[in-house]
Amino acid sequence: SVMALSGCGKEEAKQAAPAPGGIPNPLRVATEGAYPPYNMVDASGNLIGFEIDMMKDVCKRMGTECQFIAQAWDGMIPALQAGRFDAIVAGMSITEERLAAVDFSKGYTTTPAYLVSTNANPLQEADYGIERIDLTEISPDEQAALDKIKGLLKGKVLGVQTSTIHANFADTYLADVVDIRRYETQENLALDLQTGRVEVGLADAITWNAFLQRPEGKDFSYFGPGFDGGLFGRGQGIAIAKGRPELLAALDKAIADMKADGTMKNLSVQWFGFDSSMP
Amino acid sequence: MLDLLRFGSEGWGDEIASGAVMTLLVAVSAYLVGLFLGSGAAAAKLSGPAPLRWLAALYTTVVRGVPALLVIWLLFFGGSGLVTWVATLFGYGGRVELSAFAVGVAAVGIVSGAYATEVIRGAVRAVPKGQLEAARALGMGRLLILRRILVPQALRYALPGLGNVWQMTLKDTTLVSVVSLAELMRQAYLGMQSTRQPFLFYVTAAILYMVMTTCSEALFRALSRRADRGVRRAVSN
Amino acid sequence: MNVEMILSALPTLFAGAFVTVQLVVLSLLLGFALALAVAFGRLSSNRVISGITGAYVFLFRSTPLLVQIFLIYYGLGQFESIRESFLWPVLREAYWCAIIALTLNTAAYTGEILRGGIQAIPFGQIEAARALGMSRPLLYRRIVLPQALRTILPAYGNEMIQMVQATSLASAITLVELTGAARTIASRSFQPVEMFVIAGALYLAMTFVITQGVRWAEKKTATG
Amino acid sequence: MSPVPIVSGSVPAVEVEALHKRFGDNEVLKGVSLNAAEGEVVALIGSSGSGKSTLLRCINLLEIPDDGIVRIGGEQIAMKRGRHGMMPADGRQVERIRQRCGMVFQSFNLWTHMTVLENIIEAPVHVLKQPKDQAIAKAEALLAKVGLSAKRDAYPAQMSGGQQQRAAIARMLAMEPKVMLFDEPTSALDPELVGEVLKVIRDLATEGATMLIVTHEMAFAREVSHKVVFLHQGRIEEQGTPADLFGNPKSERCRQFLSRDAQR
Amino acid sequence: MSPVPIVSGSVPAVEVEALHKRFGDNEVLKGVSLNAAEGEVVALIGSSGSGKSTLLRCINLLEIPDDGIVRIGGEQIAMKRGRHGMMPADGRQVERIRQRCGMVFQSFNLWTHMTVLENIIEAPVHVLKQPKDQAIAKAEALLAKVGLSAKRDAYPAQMSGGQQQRAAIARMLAMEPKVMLFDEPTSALDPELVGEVLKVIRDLATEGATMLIVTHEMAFAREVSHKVVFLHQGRIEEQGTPADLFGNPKSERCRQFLSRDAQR
Ligand SMILES: Nc1ncnc2c1ncn2[C@@H]1O[C@H](COP(=O)(O)OP(=O)(O)OP(=O)(O)O)[C@@H](O)[C@H]1O
Ligand SMILES: Nc1ncnc2c1ncn2[C@@H]1O[C@H](COP(=O)(O)OP(=O)(O)OP(=O)(O)O)[C@@H](O)[C@H]1O
Ligand SMILES: [Mg+2]
Ligand SMILES: [Mg+2]
Repeated sequence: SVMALSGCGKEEAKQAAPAPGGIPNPLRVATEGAYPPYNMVDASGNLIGFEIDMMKDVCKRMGTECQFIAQAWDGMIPALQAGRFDAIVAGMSITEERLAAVDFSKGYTTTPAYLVSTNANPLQEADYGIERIDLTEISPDEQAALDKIKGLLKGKVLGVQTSTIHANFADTYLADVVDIRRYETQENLALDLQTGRVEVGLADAITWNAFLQRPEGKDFSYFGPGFDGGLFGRGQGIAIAKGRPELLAALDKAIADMKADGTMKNLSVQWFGFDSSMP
Repeated sequence: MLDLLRFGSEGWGDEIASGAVMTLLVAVSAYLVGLFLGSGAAAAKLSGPAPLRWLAALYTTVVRGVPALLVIWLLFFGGSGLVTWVATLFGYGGRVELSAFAVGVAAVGIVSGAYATEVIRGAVRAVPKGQLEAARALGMGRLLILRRILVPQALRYALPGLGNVWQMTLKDTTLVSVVSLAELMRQAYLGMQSTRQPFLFYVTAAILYMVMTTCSEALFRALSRRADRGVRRAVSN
Repeated sequence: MNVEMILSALPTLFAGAFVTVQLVVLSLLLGFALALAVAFGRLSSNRVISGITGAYVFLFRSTPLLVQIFLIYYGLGQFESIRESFLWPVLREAYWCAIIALTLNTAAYTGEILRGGIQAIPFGQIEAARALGMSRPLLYRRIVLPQALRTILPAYGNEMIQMVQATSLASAITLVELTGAARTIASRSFQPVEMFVIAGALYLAMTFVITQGVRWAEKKTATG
Repeated sequence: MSPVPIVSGSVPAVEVEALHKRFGDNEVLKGVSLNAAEGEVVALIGSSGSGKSTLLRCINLLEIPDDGIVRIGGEQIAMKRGRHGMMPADGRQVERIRQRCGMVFQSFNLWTHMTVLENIIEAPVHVLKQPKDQAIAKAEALLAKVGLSAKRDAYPAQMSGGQQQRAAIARMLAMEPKVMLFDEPTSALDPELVGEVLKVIRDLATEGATMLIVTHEMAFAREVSHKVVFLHQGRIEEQGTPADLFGNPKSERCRQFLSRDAQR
Repeated sequence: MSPVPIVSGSVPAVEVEALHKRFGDNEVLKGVSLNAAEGEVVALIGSSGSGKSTLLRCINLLEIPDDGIVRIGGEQIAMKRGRHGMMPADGRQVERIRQRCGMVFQSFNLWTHMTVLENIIEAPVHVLKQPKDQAIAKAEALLAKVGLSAKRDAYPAQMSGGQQQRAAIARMLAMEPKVMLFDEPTSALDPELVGEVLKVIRDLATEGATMLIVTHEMAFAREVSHKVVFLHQGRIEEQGTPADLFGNPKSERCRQFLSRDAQR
């Protein structure tokens, strides 16, 4: 994959004619199938994962049928705009950039972002004095911790996954002190942590958990506080083409209901091992 | 670990195999499209009227100039619109959806054709003039000369270059996963992400690609041997 | 379209384009030198040499370039012994890994093209040179290569253009060349379309330079 | 020995009028006019570079003349003004005329990807649509005639110069053209084979074929032709019967050209 | 006219002993032995396919003989047993010998990517390391000698057959070889030019060059050579002075071969 033209072709965003009531039946849902445990494919080629279970429930609540389409990440947003399907459920974070191209439902999951380095790194020993930094409104304590982190990271190489909220965070808060390396996949970032080409990595907790639990990850640990809110604040949502208010409202209602009756939490515990559903 | 590659519902073997078949289908069809386009564009460049020559030059420059992925996207998202528009001209009302396969083949074929154009053009230029003159002097028509003299002789010069284009086409098929075609690389990627066994799946995919290229190399070598009949070589291998 | 934003992005894009040009030029130069060796190796009557070069060509033509870049960048980095060797200062850098991968890749393809061009030279042309007592190196330098280069120009033009495209894969190993720069700005500025249009235009410009160069060379080597 | 008498001379089989041809600045043909009656054998002589090959090539339109008229069997080749000067108006007509008007090249131009036999049957089978076995039978007869039966399945690269030249002659004869253009058909042949070719040409002339033969061998020209044409610097300097032209050349230039030969 | 007297004949300049060469099943040379003294001009005649070109090509190792010995200026070309039969033991030696032993090909083989002048100076400048301007001066003199000054900057594809042949002769002469192999050097030349070439060859012979000339023109062979060799089916059937061989051929086959020529 050479270029990610997400957001391209706004002018061709003519959707298929909306069904009566704005909810198509079946609802064509695109997912990547390669982002466990959010969505993945089992050995017989079936889509499974947290989002698949969640979306089936959402569809049921909306009184329609889900029809899943496995689609590579790169073409998703343009294909949505071209009307090839009605929704994307693919662990897609809600960002300003994407909001310019598509609409998002309310967020359904969120996970804090963490920095990771080798166990032997002096960064592990430092005292940061705080567990979480909420970027929505930064308190003096949080600002102090942030400054301390920037001081310690000065001149180091930081790896992030390209075009993610973590990359945005690094660009916004750390660009002046670190050398940012961008990776296509989280796997590659992990590999370069092992070779030592990057000293520090930044990603979300679910991704790190998967790495730290594997044998290759045994020499690595989190350090410093977790980050959420602000840039990270909106979590993952269902993307739909712009100009479909009925569908958006129905999705939002279904998600809110699932949060309210605990379904979302149960699914999260079942797939992630902890509750990462958004309040 | 190799259990993962079993066929049936427990293993990934059938998925990978179907991906390989899809890759081959797309690659072969696209290559044929490319050869067709390439021959046409090469003919235009070599001896077409000015407008056709310019068109062919535009085609090869632009298509080789932008990333292949972009060509695929343009066709995928613009292609349906275009076909629909053409269909309305002929009085058809509804929206025409192009199949992902057609779009993938067309896109990869268009890219492949742009490269094939140059290979074919160079090969035709390399055929000694006397060989064609002898055919003309016997009253052979353009098509007959093309079929009986020019193509067999140009093949000698074109085969190595066309082999390169085939290799490129085969690898460009990985791009069609963006139009939701489940080709080999995509299936391997899915399997790898879902099982967290990157090594197994990448090696499997690589071996399958190599099997395909080995077979096609053998085919090209056989073609070369046939095309080179009667050639006396000072440099041989 | 935000003109100011685009203007502010231009320096980064041009810096990226400069890296791309470096990658293209360096790997094409090195690759061509290696390709000559590969072509001669393939044509050698020594079975060991032709076998080894044949295997090399097969390996690099039959696997995707991305995989080759990954193997050189991530794969070699896996080995403790390499990380401790004198090679590491070079292999540590994405820049040199990209150049190595691109060079090895283009050398395989170019070697194949060259071999075809060399074999296509009419028998008599080489005999005439032999009969005048030319040594093998002289024969190759003065007769074989000039004639081979003339016939392979279009095919080699293809290869050069593909190298321009291929450099974009270097962004996969964190190198900020033209595509990488465009992506970085795009994800920050929320104006992807403009960025990619500009990047696309720059790529097109490089391709155009190459096609014109090939045309010029073809004209210059035309002989009646 | 002298050439066979001309069988029929009513309509000129080949007519060339005021033919001009230039390559860049170099005007190679400067207004050449020439007739050959049906069954007539015309020998073209002249020094190297005088335009003999170019004249033959213009007659069957392998080279497009810049000006002038060519008629084959009374049929004028229609020309029109094209992108780069003149060009034939009707491609079909040119093909038809070329079928009736065979040529043997100075450099043979046998197709390198075909054996001798394949070279010979190619045009009869694909242009004249003769059945393949019939074409093969005829090709074998022709190969025997030029003494090449043993080389039937050899590729051109495996043959000696003289063998290639004979194969090229056989390839042309297989089309049974009414008009034949020979560009130095005996240059690679030894005296014995020259004699054979001479015999073949005589036979063909008796059967009514018209021939234009470029040659450097004056003895051959004298024996084979009804008319000898001396070309000098793109112009016809002199023409006449062999007896006249060789015996009593009128122009200074022609005398000089022939004197070298007489010395030997 | 008869050839110039041989200047020196002490050491044979070319010696061939029991040369054998086969292509597949076809034995083309069946044990040929041949001597040429320094300054001697040997004409090789024989029918098409008799192995004349192959013999010349074996002498400067363009074709590797299957068996036999070749000595140039007393130096024997060392051979060894290779993967596919015999091969030269020392590439350097072969190169050195080829520099002293020039060849003009039946099909000229001018390099298509160079102009005539470039073709001629190529080997003197790059093989003999002559200064370029000196090589050019000599090339121009040679071009004038063969009447090609006007074609100095033309590419081979833009030249007539005879012009190419003369350029090929000039290319060989520029190397000033001691031994010269000509494969039908006059096939594309008119009588006038044949006379010129004859003159050139005489001059060279006076200067001590040894020449082996394949030719189909008996008159030319008679005038140019000290010795005529008649090759038949891969064997030397007869050799002798021109006067003897042409005047009084001993073998039946040779008589027959020559009779055709005499008839004319
Ligand atoms: N490369 C080759 N492969 C197979 N056979 C060959 C090859 N070269 C020559 N021959 C055969 O060897 C024989 C002798 O060829 P050669 O060229 O020596 O003849 P020649 O005496 O020069 O004849 P000509 O006067 O026609 O040139 C011919 O029968 C020819 O077909
Ligand atoms: N394609 C070409 N481009 C430029 N000049 C050419 C071309 N073909 C021929 N000429 C020139 O035209 C002139 C006549 O050439 P042509 O081949 O007709 O001569 P010719 O009479 O056949 O000579 P020869 O007896 O040597 O074959 C020559 O001076 C030649 O250099
Ligand atoms: Mg001529
Ligand atoms: Mg010969």
